[in-house]
Amino acid sequence: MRYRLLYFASLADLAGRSSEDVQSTAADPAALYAELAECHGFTFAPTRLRVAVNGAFTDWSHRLADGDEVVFIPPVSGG
Amino acid sequence: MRYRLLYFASLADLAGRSSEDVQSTAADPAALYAELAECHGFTFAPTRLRVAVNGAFTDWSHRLADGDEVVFIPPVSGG
Amino acid sequence: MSGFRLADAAIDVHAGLRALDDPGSGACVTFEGRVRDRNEGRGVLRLDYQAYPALAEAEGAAVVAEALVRFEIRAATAVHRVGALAVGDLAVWVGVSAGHRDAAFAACRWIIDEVKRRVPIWKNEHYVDGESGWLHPDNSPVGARE
Amino acid sequence: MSGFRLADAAIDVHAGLRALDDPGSGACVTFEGRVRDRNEGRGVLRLDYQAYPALAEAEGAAVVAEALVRFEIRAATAVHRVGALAVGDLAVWVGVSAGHRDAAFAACRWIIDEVKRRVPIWKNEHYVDGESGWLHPDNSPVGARE
Repeated sequence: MRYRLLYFASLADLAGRSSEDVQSTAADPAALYAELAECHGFTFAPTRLRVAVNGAFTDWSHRLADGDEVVFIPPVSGG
Repeated sequence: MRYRLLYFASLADLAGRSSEDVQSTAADPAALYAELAECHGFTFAPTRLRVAVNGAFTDWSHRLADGDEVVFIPPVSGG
Repeated sequence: MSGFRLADAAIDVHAGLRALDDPGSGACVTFEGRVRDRNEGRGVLRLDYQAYPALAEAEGAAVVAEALVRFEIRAATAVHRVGALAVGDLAVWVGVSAGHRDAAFAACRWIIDEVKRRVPIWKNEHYVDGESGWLHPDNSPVGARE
Repeated sequence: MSGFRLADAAIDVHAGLRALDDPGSGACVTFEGRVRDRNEGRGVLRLDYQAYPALAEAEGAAVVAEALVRFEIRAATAVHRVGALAVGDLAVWVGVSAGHRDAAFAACRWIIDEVKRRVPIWKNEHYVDGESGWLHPDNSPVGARE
């Protein structure tokens, strides 16, 4: 399936991009993150991240659909 | 002795004045308040008031001197 | 810039805030106390605040000075109106700046509580029904109706 | 008038305050978070804030909506800057109005804590020594230096 990825903060630095479209057989965010962490050298354990699909927080076993926008959210530091 | 009294809030309403000079043999604020409460119809028990002499809080047995400014402070309600 | 003052005209919140600015302050907490249109179910038209000025200023300054010792803050200011106020008018303003927000929140709250508890200022509420009266700290009327 | 927004230019505190005014509010508490000149002993030159805008706005709005349910308040607003900020610049502003001060203080504190904990915004600090890095919520650097 085709997914739209957005990257923020240190994940964007490591990926060297703020977004990308990927083809993947991953069916949930957990599998997709494992793939992308391998590819981009992400060091965060998934337990330190949150995941959002199509602009809403969801869980790591969320069933992904073709065309979904998927974002891995590093620990936030606003304020 | 001669004392300068200032009155605020409901004590000023009851006394019908915001200040007065009195001649009194009262030697401390406790005795002076008893005298003035009688005269002006003050209903506050001394335990509900604080007392200030010459612009500083003090206690009811403070030894008064001729010319002192004495103020009985009703429960405050600022803010 | 820290301190306490009585104000006989509208309090300038903007000037108060700017006086607290400094590059080491990450947090600033302010409290505004305004005249409400109701008190315990009674419609309020306006208020008069009366102060014993010399002692109010000394006691208010003591509150702020104590806050600067008690809390990890960099500056604190409190201003209290005296005179006639209408509904919506600012009656009291407290501003505290600090390195971090814990101290700023705690100190701001402490200062307004102490000002209300200790500083010789009295509120006379004028109600929609024509009555008026000096208030206790617990907001029940004092004086004539005791 | 309640809500949350991201701001890409200086936050207008005055407009925020005025939007909270209403005759039934006796208490207004505000929090200003500013860029400090130091963080944990390191000199700070400037910051960049990055947000995931769609989710930051939804999550910020959820925080404010929850505060309106949790606390006896009348209005609450939070604004967070994004982009490049200098030392002293206002990074986040929270304002809460309520009938009484207990709720105003509690809600203002709760909102800033939740915004910092939940809203997808990240801070990149640029230090006097030339280094820079994305921060964790506990203020230790993340990313390149992990």
